[in-house]
Amino acid sequence: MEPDKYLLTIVSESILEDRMIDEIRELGANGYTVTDARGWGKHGKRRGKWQQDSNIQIQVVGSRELCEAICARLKDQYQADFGLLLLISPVEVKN
Amino acid sequence: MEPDKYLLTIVSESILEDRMIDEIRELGANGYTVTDARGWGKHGKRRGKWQQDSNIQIQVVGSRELCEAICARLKDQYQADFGLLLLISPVEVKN
Amino acid sequence: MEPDKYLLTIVSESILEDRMIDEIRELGANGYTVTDARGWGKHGKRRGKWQQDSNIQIQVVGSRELCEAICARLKDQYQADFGLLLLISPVEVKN
Amino acid sequence: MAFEPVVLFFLLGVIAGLAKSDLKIPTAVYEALSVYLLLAIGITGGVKLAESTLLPLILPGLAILLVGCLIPLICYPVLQYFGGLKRADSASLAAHYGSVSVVTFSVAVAFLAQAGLDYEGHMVVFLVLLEIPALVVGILLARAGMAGKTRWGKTLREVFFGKSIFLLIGGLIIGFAAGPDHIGPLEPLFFDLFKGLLAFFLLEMGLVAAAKIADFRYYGKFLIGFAIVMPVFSAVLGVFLGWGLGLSLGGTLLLATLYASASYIAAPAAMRIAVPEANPALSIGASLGVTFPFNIFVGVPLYFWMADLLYSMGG
Amino acid sequence: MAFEPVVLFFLLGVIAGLAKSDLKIPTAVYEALSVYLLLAIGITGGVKLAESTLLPLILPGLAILLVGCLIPLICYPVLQYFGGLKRADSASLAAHYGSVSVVTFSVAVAFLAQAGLDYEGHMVVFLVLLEIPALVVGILLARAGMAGKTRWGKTLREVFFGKSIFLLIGGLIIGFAAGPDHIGPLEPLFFDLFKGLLAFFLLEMGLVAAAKIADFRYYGKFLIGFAIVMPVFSAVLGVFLGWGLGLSLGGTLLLATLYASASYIAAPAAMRIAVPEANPALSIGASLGVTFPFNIFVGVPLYFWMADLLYSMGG
Amino acid sequence: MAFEPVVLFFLLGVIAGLAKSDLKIPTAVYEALSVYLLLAIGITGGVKLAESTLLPLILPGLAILLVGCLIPLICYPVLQYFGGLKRADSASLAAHYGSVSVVTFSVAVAFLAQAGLDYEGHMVVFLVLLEIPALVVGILLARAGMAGKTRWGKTLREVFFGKSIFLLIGGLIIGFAAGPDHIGPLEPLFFDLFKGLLAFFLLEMGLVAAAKIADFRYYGKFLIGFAIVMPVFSAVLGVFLGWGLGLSLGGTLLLATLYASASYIAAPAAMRIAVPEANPALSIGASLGVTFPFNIFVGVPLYFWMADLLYSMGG
Ligand SMILES: Nc1ncnc2c1ncn2[C@@H]1O[C@H](COP(=O)(O)O)[C@@H](O)[C@H]1O
Ligand SMILES: Nc1ncnc2c1ncn2[C@@H]1O[C@H](COP(=O)(O)O)[C@@H](O)[C@H]1O
Ligand SMILES: Nc1ncnc2c1ncn2[C@@H]1O[C@H](COP(=O)(O)O)[C@@H](O)[C@H]1O
Ligand code: NA
Ligand code: NA
Ligand code: NA
Repeated sequence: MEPDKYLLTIVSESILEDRMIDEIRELGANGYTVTDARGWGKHGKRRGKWQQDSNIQIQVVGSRELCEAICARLKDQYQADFGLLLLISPVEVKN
Repeated sequence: MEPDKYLLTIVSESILEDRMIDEIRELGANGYTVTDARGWGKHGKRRGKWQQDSNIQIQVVGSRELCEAICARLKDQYQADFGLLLLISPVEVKN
Repeated sequence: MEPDKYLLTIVSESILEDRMIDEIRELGANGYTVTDARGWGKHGKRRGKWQQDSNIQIQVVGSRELCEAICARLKDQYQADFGLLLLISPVEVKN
Repeated sequence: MAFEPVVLFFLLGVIAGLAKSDLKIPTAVYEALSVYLLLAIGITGGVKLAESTLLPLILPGLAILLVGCLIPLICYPVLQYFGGLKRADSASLAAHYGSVSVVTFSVAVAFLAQAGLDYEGHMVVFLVLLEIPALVVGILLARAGMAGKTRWGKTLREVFFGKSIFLLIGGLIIGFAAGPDHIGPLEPLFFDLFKGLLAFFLLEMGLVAAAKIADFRYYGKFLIGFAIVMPVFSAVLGVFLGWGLGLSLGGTLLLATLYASASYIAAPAAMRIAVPEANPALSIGASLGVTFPFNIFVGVPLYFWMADLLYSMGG
Repeated sequence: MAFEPVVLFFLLGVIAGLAKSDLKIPTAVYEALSVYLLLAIGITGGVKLAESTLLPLILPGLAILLVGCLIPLICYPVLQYFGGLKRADSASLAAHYGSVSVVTFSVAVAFLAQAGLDYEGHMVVFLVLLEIPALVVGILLARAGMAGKTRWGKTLREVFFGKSIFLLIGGLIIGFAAGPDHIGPLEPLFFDLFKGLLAFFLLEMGLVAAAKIADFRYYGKFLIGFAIVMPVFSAVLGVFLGWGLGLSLGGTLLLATLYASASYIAAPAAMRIAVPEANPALSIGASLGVTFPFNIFVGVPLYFWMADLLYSMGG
Repeated sequence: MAFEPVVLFFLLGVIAGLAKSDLKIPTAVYEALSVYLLLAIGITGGVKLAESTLLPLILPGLAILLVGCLIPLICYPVLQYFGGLKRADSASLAAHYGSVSVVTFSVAVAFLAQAGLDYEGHMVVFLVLLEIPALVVGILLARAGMAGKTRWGKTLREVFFGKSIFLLIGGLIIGFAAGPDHIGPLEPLFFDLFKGLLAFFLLEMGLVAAAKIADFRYYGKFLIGFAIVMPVFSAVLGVFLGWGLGLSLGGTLLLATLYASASYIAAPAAMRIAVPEANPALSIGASLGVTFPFNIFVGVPLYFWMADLLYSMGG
């Protein structure tokens, strides 16, 4: 029951999965969860039909600083050329 | 870092994916994310074995008004005959 | 538009799906949603390649008490031997 | 009588499902196999059609369609007045039982192959044709006398471009265009593997059906009775019509099976769109949980026995 | 010596995995293929059984099972006292090494086909039977002297209705029921494609195993040694037993391979339920990351060489 | 002229996609089939290679590669100066059109089989070799005169361990190692089913391509023209080169098809990593939405007609 944890939700392109995860671990996260997704945004429709055309959703639970640091890094690296959505919301971790 | 954004989470039946997305775009969303799901609720167990029996989870990030408008529309259109769950929570968009 | 609902998000091992769902229903939830996931945490990397190595994410919307009761039960039953993450956050249910 | 091992795979799946085995066939494989079966049936029929003449089929075809429209019209009042079901549910069930099941048809085809009997290639054309009128009749029944909010456009597109009809017709055309001369390289996949992949598919269907079979006590006696008696009644119509039209014994079995079978792919999808207020659990439960197993284990041999009897008496 | 190209597919998968290639075989296909392999092995065995008499198999069967129970009983003290592993981990590993690997068995079957040797059909029955006692022994070892919270009910259901045993037994029964007479239409899928689909599956297994192979330095020297020496030791038992029981050379190779192989489907699933406090990374790492590759590349040819030697010496 | 029914499956998929049918082929199956096709093409080539001598291939091989490097160098200025495209987009498109499409190649192979013509086994080697230089040229074009932040390491690994090249090379080696003697048991899967599974894959490709074809008005006239004229131009190069090098008529058709085809698996993946600022919708749209359908319906027969003409005149 730690206080002040945040949930960072990243939606981006499937081909970036391994790279993003390396960066997330590098920045000190102690866990992450990935699910497959599809969607539509500024970079057009991503139908999820094949890897080139699919999204992933990565969730990381951690401190405010960690979440901000990950956002800053991913924004800097990928925002210009890849589909990207970054969301933060507070959560209670119960274990 | 826009203020006052909300995350709308819709859980409903897979066959409605295309229809709901048309309505969400019509109401002015500028993006959405879909994942496949299964579940159980008032309309019985949906095992995710085939399309008829699967759920989808649609997430839309937008203003309060947009989220409320989508909820109102979907509730009106599908609540009576289809499995439906509509959730809203505040989020910070970091990009 | 009921007040004071909470979203409980559980991330754990796929082989526990049926068992956890039985317990969740037993404790009085009136619905749940499951999606497939992969991830990494204290129990190592779970690549999602086969059932033994996959995670699931279970979401339950309900009262504070229900969410706490489910957390307590699952923590007691599975925390020691299985990968487990339990998160609670407030949501507005719109239908 | 011919013993057809493929049905054992269905049984295996049902047992696994009821015993809560961790055996799972991924959805993706289930869907790919259903695409395969529809295409294979269509192609087989198309190749057979390319070898036959179409003109003399028009009149018998009309008769077959007419009886096909009759079946939902008989189901509907039975369900509504004897079963006490709601209008929408009666109409939806009528559409399911008027429509046909491709897998049941495939089991009958396998049964004929095992028994060494041939059949008319254009039976596959009827498989396609019979899917449609029953759905239309069902929707009309549900909508009759209601504020006309039927989404006919969407519904008809759902029917014709729904994967069942679309793949059957597409397969028919491809098979017809290729004909026996060019189909050769496609044979290993679409002909030789048919039985094996049907067996695999039946295993999956068993897993899916297990859940419906388990819910069985909730259906009520009337619905269970309907799901067994109606197919037999429809099969009797089919046996007499096939015999009257001078079909081969194999063709008559297939016609009886078509009438007797209930849809659980095309009809649920179309009805969910066109008659959303009908409860899908009811119609899928009856057609997949009761009628399908009944047909493959008891129905097909029974209809064969009936047809054989009539042919040996009347023939 | 027979060269079996299917193992190259495993190598290809391992290389792709280690090189972090974007090659991915979807989980759904992996699972469907494992269902296929289990069914195909079962059906093949069942058809062979239908051609043989069962009664004279009971005594040799008992001997084979007895030695099968012995193996985990030998593993356990070795792991606990020499390896210094915890009770639960020792018991879980003992169960993995006492149990068997269907894919290793399949590679040995492919090896025999390549070498042009036949084998006794009932070896598949032993494949099924040998899965079970080792798991039970493993659970008993883990629970001995503990507050008895063993979920035997759940565990036994997990074992018998776990997909491995369930599909093997189901396949055996279907193959037996169909017999050589009715199996014909299923042959293209379950017999002709077996080697090719095994190759495809090995490609996927290589991808999965790569991760375990990469973790290999964390296992410690003892565990790696165990994962290589134990199979060879078990294979020696198998070679002598097979020879003593008068099995054919092919049958003896299969028996040796069964003893030498370690489970990575049935055992992990059962142990996770019955002995959850055991670390699954340890046992899957050893069985999939070390023993499986060792067996298919070195073991099977080695065991064949040993058996051949004994048969040519011993007459 | 040979009529090849497999292309009808592509058409069926496109129609389903445009009509928004609920027909879906699961991603998992799509990916598994693409692995299968790459492996099967590789293995077939490897077996053919095992029967031929490699040395005399070096010089013609170099010529084929040289022309392969030329194609993106021609595309780039055309796209940049006539089309007014950005540097990155021009380079990425050049790489796509210099690289090759395995499925287009497969359709040409199927076309030859239908026409009863043989071809040189080492064409598959060129299929592999031609994938690479175009990608490298494309990256160099994009990066020329820029602050050198090219991730060559990552990109080359992406290319060589990207699944296309990796599986083709892996298949080549396995086919070569097994040779005609040991390939037998793999034939039912990798040879006999090839046409059927290609048909199935084309159905899926049609569904995927439909979305790109629908976006077609947004591409602009220039890009559409380029996507049709460029392949024909490249094919002419291929026809003359093949004829000049003394290839068989079948081999020349395959060479022309290789040059004419545009990548939509390997190139998009590599370009997304190496030149992320290029818009992937543009290059996939052109190659999958225009060039691919053009090639399989019009191109392959056209190139064959051109080659045949040259051979009958020049030969
Ligand atoms: N407003 C939004 N709501 C939900 N998901 C979004 C939204 N915008 C973008 N996304 C997701 O993020 C991915 C990349 O976004 P973009 O960079 O805008 O193309 C999209 O493919 C969607 O899956
Ligand atoms: N209390 C709940 N918590 C989480 N998910 C729910 C809940 N109720 C319903 N759902 C999801 O929403 C779908 C449709 O709900 P219903 O209309 O209640 O059948 C279900 O299949 C579940 O996936
Ligand atoms: N900090 C985290 N952020 C997001 N997901 C996590 C985190 N920690 C654990 N998880 C997820 O929970 C699963 C089990 O966690 P663990 O028990 O720590 O191994 C992991 O496989 C992840 O999918
Ligand atoms: Na019917
Ligand atoms: Na063993
Ligand atoms: Na090219």
